[in-house]
Amino acid sequence: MQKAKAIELEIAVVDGVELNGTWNRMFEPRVISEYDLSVLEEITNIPGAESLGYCYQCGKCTAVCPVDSVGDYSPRKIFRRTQLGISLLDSPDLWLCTTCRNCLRVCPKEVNMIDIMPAVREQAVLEGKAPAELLTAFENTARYGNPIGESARKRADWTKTAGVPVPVMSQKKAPVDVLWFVECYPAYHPRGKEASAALARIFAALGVDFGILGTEEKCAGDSQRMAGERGLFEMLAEHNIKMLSKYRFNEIVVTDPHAYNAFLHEYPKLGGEWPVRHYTQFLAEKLAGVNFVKGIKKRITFHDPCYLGRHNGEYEAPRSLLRALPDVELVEMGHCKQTSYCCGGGGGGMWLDGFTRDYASERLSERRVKEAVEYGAEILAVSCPYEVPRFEDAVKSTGHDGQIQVMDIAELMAYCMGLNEGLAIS
Amino acid sequence: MGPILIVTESTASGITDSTKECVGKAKELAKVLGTSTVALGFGPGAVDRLRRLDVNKVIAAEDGEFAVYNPAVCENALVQVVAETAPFLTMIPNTTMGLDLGAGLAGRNNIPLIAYCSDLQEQDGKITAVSQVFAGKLLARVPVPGDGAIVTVLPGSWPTGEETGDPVVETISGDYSSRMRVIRVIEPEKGDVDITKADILVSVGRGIESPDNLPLADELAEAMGGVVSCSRPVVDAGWLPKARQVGKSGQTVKPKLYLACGISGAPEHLQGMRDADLIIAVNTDEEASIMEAAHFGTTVDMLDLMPALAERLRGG
Amino acid sequence: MRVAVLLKAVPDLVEELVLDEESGSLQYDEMSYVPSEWDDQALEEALILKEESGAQVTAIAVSTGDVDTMLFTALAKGADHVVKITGDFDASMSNWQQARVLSDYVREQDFDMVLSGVQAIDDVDGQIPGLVAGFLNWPHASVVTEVRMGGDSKVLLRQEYSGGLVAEIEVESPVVIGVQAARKPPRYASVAKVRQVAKSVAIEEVSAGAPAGPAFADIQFVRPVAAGRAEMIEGDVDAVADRIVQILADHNLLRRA
Amino acid sequence: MANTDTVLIVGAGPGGMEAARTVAELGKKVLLVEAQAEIGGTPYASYATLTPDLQETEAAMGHIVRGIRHNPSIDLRVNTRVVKSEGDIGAFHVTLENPDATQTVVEVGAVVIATGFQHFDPGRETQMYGYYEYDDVITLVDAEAMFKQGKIIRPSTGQAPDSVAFIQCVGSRDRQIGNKYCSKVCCGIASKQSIEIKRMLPNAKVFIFYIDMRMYGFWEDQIYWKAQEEYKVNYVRGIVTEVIRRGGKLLIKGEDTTMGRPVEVLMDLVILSVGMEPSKGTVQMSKIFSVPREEHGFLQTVGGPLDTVSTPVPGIFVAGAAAGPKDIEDTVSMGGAAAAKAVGALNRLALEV
Repeated sequence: MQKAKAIELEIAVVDGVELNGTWNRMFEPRVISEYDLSVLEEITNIPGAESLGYCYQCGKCTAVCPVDSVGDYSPRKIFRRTQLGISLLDSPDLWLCTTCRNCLRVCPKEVNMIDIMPAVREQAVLEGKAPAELLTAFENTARYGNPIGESARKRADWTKTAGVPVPVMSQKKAPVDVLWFVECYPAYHPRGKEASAALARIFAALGVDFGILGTEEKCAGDSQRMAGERGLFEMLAEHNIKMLSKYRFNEIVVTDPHAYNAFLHEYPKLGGEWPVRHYTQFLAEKLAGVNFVKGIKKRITFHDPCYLGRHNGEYEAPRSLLRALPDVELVEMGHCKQTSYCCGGGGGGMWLDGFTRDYASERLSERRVKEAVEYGAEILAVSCPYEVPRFEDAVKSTGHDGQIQVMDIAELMAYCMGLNEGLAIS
Repeated sequence: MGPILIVTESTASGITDSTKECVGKAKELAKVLGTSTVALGFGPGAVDRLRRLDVNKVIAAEDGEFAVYNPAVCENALVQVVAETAPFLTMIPNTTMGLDLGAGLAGRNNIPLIAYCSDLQEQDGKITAVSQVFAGKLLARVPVPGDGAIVTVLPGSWPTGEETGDPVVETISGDYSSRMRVIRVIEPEKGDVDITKADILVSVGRGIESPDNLPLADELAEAMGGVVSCSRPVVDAGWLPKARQVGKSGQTVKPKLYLACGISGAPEHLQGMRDADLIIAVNTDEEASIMEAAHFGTTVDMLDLMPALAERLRGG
Repeated sequence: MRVAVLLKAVPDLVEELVLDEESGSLQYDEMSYVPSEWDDQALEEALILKEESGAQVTAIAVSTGDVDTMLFTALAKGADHVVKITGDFDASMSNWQQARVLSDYVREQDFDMVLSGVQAIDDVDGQIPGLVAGFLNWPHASVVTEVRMGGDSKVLLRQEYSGGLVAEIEVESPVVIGVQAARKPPRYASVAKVRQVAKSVAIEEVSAGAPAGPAFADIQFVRPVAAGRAEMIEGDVDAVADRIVQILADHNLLRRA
Repeated sequence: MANTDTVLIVGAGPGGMEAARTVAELGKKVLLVEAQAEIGGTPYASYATLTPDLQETEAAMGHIVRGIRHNPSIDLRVNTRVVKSEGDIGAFHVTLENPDATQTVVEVGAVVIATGFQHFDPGRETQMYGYYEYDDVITLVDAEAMFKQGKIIRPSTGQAPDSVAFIQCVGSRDRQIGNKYCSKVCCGIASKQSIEIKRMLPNAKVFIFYIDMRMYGFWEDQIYWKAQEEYKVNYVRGIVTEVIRRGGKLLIKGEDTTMGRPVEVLMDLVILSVGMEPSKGTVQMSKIFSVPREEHGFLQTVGGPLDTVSTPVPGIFVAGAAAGPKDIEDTVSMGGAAAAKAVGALNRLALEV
C-alpha cells in the first residue's frame, strides 16, 4: 500500500507562532480535489516545452530513465505531477534530468525532454529558482570561461605536463590540420589533464598537425545550455566562434562529447560551422598507422557517453580503439550503446551533485560502476571528461577500490603505444 | 608626539586577548618612541577592568549610554577622546568594534586608517604597519605617516601583554547620544554547529574508516576548541550530517586551522577549504593531493594521532 | 525609502596577483576585476528590502575601470537605477578616495540608507562604508547580517560579534551599513537578462573631480612566506603530536586557560 | 418460382444506403424500407459531425441521401416497416406495413438487414450517473444535438461550461448490465467532441476519464493525439463512478489510477459516453427473419472474422451495427459486402433455375 507522504514546511506560522520542522508536520492530501491545468498550460506554453503535454502515460520512459532507477522520477511522472498542478518550475524534478536522451529514444509520443528541460530551466533561472551550486557553476563560467572557477589564464597550463609540444594557435601563426578544442575538465581537472597529456602524446606520435586555442578557448557551454543558461551559452559560443574564426584549420577535434554536440548542432546556428569529430572518431580512422608496443591483459568495458552515443549516434569509434589495444578483452555491460545509462554528469548534473543527493538513493555513477563490476570489468574505459572523476569517486564510494580502474581511452591507447609509462595499470 | 591610544574591548569573561596584545605592543612602541600609552574602555565596570592594564592612563566611559556596546555612541566618545588626546597611533582590535570605530573615526577626523594589521614594526623611530590585503594573499608594508594613523589589529598578531600596570584612571561623561539604539543582544544558541563560523576545524575523511571512530574526532575537536567537519564520503555514508560537509557541494570554510584527517584532497574538497589560514594534513599517503594544499603534513595513522594530540591539548 | 548600494570591483584572486618584487608595487594592468563579494551581499540585502518594503535601490560605482557589467548585473537583479561616477580615476584609486567621491555624491542625493560590503580586500583601509559614514557624519554599523524597515523612518539591523553574539539595533535614517552577509545568498542574474538590460537601459554618469585626502606614501607589497607543498612532519605518533602542538602554539591556536 | 431480381434492404442508414447503391450498381432492383420518415440513419439524424475527420454530417452524407432518393433502381419506402416474412432465398414473401397502416406483401430474392443500434440508456440499473436527476449530465447524443445548434451549454443555466468531463464506457464492458463488449466508437467520439468543445470554448477545461483509450487504427493520431496535443484535452486514466450535485456544480468521484489517488473534482458539465445496444428494429428483424442473435444480442453471422455479413439463414445478410458495434467505416464496408453477397446469391440462383 502506498501511504500518503508527510510534508513539513521549513517554517509555518500558526496564530502568529512560528512552528518549524516536525511541529508543522502534515500529510499530503490524499484526494485529488482539483486539476489545476493552469500549471500544465504555463509549462507547455514555454517555447520548447510544448511536447510535455503530449504524454499519454504509457510509462516506457520510466523503465529506461536512469534517474528513476535511483529515485522517483521520470518524464511520465513529471507530466502527471504537472497535470495535477505541481509546477515543474518549483519542483526538484526540474534539476534531476541529466538529458541522457534514453526516454526520448523510447517515447512513442516524442515527449522531448532534451528540449523541455533547457526551456523550462531557463525560465526557472530567470525566476531565480535554480539550485545555488548550479548558479555557482554558471557564475564561474561567465567569469572564468570554465565552470570550475579556475583561472582563465591557466587554461593551457596542462600542456607543460604533456612532454610534447602542444602548439597554441596564437603563437603558431600558421594553419593547422586539426584544431583541438580541449574543453574545461581536460584543461583543469587533474585526471582530465592526464588524459589531455596522453592525447597530446598520441597526436605527436601520429604526426598530427594540430593546435589548441589555449587561453583563447572558453567552455563550449553545451551543458550550461541544457541546464538553463542559454544566454551564457550564446555568449560563450560567440566568443569561441570569434576566436576560431581567426585561424585556419581543416577540422575541429574535441575531447568532450558535450562540446561535440555543441559544434555539431548549436554553433552552426550561431554562424560557427566547421567539420568536427570526437577524438575517438579521429583516432579510429588513424588506427592503421598506430604502433602498439605493449598490451593490457585486462577485461575492459566501455561506458557510452550520452552525448556521443544516443545524442549523436557514435558507438563504434571508441570500441574500435579499445578492440585494437593488444591483449584487451572487451566486455559489454547490460546497458550499453543505445541503452547505456548516464553517469549523472550531463545536463548540468555535473554541478548538481549536492542537490541531487537529497533525491536519489545513490549516484548514477555508482550504479554504473556496480554494473561494470557485475559484468566482470577490471577497467572502465570512458571517453567523456566528466566521467573519470565521477566514476573514480564512485569506485571508492561503492567500495570497489582496487577492483576496477577508470581510464580515458586516450590514456589506455597512449599506454599501449608506449607513451604513458606513468600510467599504473594494476 | 601624541600617545598611543588603545581602544579596549571586553566580553563577559573580561578584556579580550586581542586588546591585551595591543597593550603589549603599544607599550613596546611607546618605549622606543618616547611616548605614553592610553587605554579607552567602554561600559559599566570599565574602570575595574582596566585598572591593572600596563598602560600609563586609562579613560573609562561607564555611563548609561555605554551599558551595551553601541557603535555610534562609542564612536562619538572616541572622536572626542581622540580630539582631546591627539594620539599618534590609535589601535583597535580588528573585530566588529574595530570595523565600526576605525573607519568611522578615520572619516570623521580625517586620519589615515590601516586595517587588517598583523604587525607594527619600528626602525629608526619610524613605524611600519603590516596589513593583510587581498584576503591575506599579499602583505602591505605601510609606513605610518608622521601625523599618525589608526590601525585595526587582527587578533593573534602578538603575544598578550601582562596586567601588571597601575595607570592613572580617568572617567569621562557627556552627551554621546546617537540616532542609533541597541534593542537587545542575543546569545548564540547552544548546540548549533555552523562549521563556517568555527575557527578550528577537525575535518575527517574516508580515513575515519567507521562511524565508531568518530568520537576520536569529537574528543580532539573539543580539546582544541574546534568543531568536527568532514569530506563528502563521510556524509554520503550517513556518518555525519550534510551541514558538516566541506567542499564544492558542501560548505566553504576559512578557519584559522583546518586539520584534515584521512582526507585525500579531491579538487572538489580543496575548493571548500583551501583558504584556511593554516592547514595540517594527516594522511598515510604522502602523495595525496591534500599535501599540495597543506602547510604541514604527516603520514602517521590519524586514528593513533587524534587521541595522542587530544591528550596533549587537554593536559596543556 | 531610497537605498544606495555602493559597489566596487576588486582584483580577482583566482588570478595570480602580479607583483614587481623589486619595488613591491602591484601590476594593476595584469589584474582582472570582479565585484567585491561583500558588495554583492549588500546589493542582495537591498533587493530583499525592496521586495519587502518597496525601497528604491540605486547601485553606484566609481569608474576605476570597467564597472558597466557590474552595474548592468545590478539592474538585471532588480536595482531600480544605476550610477557611474566618472573622472580621472584608475584601478589604483584608494578606498579613501573612492569613499570621498561616493560620499560627495550621496550627500547631494536624498538617500535614506547606504549599504556596502563590510570589507574591500584590495586596500589597506579595507572598508568603504565606515569611511563614507565618517565623511557624511552619519551613524554607521559594520558586520551587519540583516536590514529591515522599522516604523517612522527607522531601520532595524542585526550586527554580529565574535562568538556568535548578535545585537538588534534600531537607527533613525539616514544611516550607513557595512554588510557582512545578506539574509539569502545573492541572487543570480542570467546572462541573457544582463545582456538584454545592457541593450535597453542606460547607466547614469556623474562626473567628479579627483579627491584629496590622506594617502600613504611608499606602500610596499610582499608575499607572505609561501606555503607551497606541505612541510612533512617526520617521526612517530608522539613526535608528530608534539610538533603539532608546537605549531598550534606558534600560530596562537592553543586554547588559553 | 424464384424472384432473382430484387433485394430487400431493411434500414436506410449508412449501411443500408451503401447496400442499396451497390445492389443498384450491380444491376438488381432494390426495395429499401425505412421505418423513419427520413433516411440516413443515426449519424445523419443525431450527429453534427463525423468521426474521425470531423466533417459536417450534412456535407459528408447529404449527396448520398439525395442519390438514394433519385436512384431509379431504388424503390425507397419511408415510414414503412417490415412486419412479416415467409419463404426462402429467391422467394421471400415479406409483409410491409405502409405509412397508412395498410399492408402490402412483396416478393424479394434476398434480404440485407441494416437496422443498426440504439444508444445505451444511462439511467439503467447500476449506472448511477444521475442522467435523469441532473440537467448537466448529458450523453454524447445530447451533446451532438447542441453541436448541431452550434453551441455547447450547461442545460441548467444556459451558460457555457468552464469544465467538462467525459465519462467513458457508460453501458459498455460491464458484465452486470449484460454488455460485456466494448462499443468501439465512444473513445473516438468523445475525443472528437472534446475537440469540438475546445474549438467553441478554448478556455474550457476538458477531461476524458477512461479505463483504456480504444483508438482503432488511424483514430489514434487523427483524434486522440490531436485532441491531446493540439487541443490540450486532458486524459485521466480511471473511471468516474459517482456524480452528485454540490452547489451549482457536479462533483464527480473516481480514482486517478495513474497517481493511485482518489479524485473528487467539481465539473460544470458531464458527458456520458454511452455505448451501443442492438436497436429495437434489429431485435424485431431477428424474429421476423428467424436470424438468431449471438451472445451479446446482435444478429449472428456465420463466418467469424472471415465473413462478416452472412447470417445462418440463406439469402439473408446483415450490415453495420445490427451485427455488433461498428463505426461508419465498418458499416459502409459491410453494406457493400452484404450487397455483393446478396446479388451473388441471386445470380447463382438464376443460373440454377
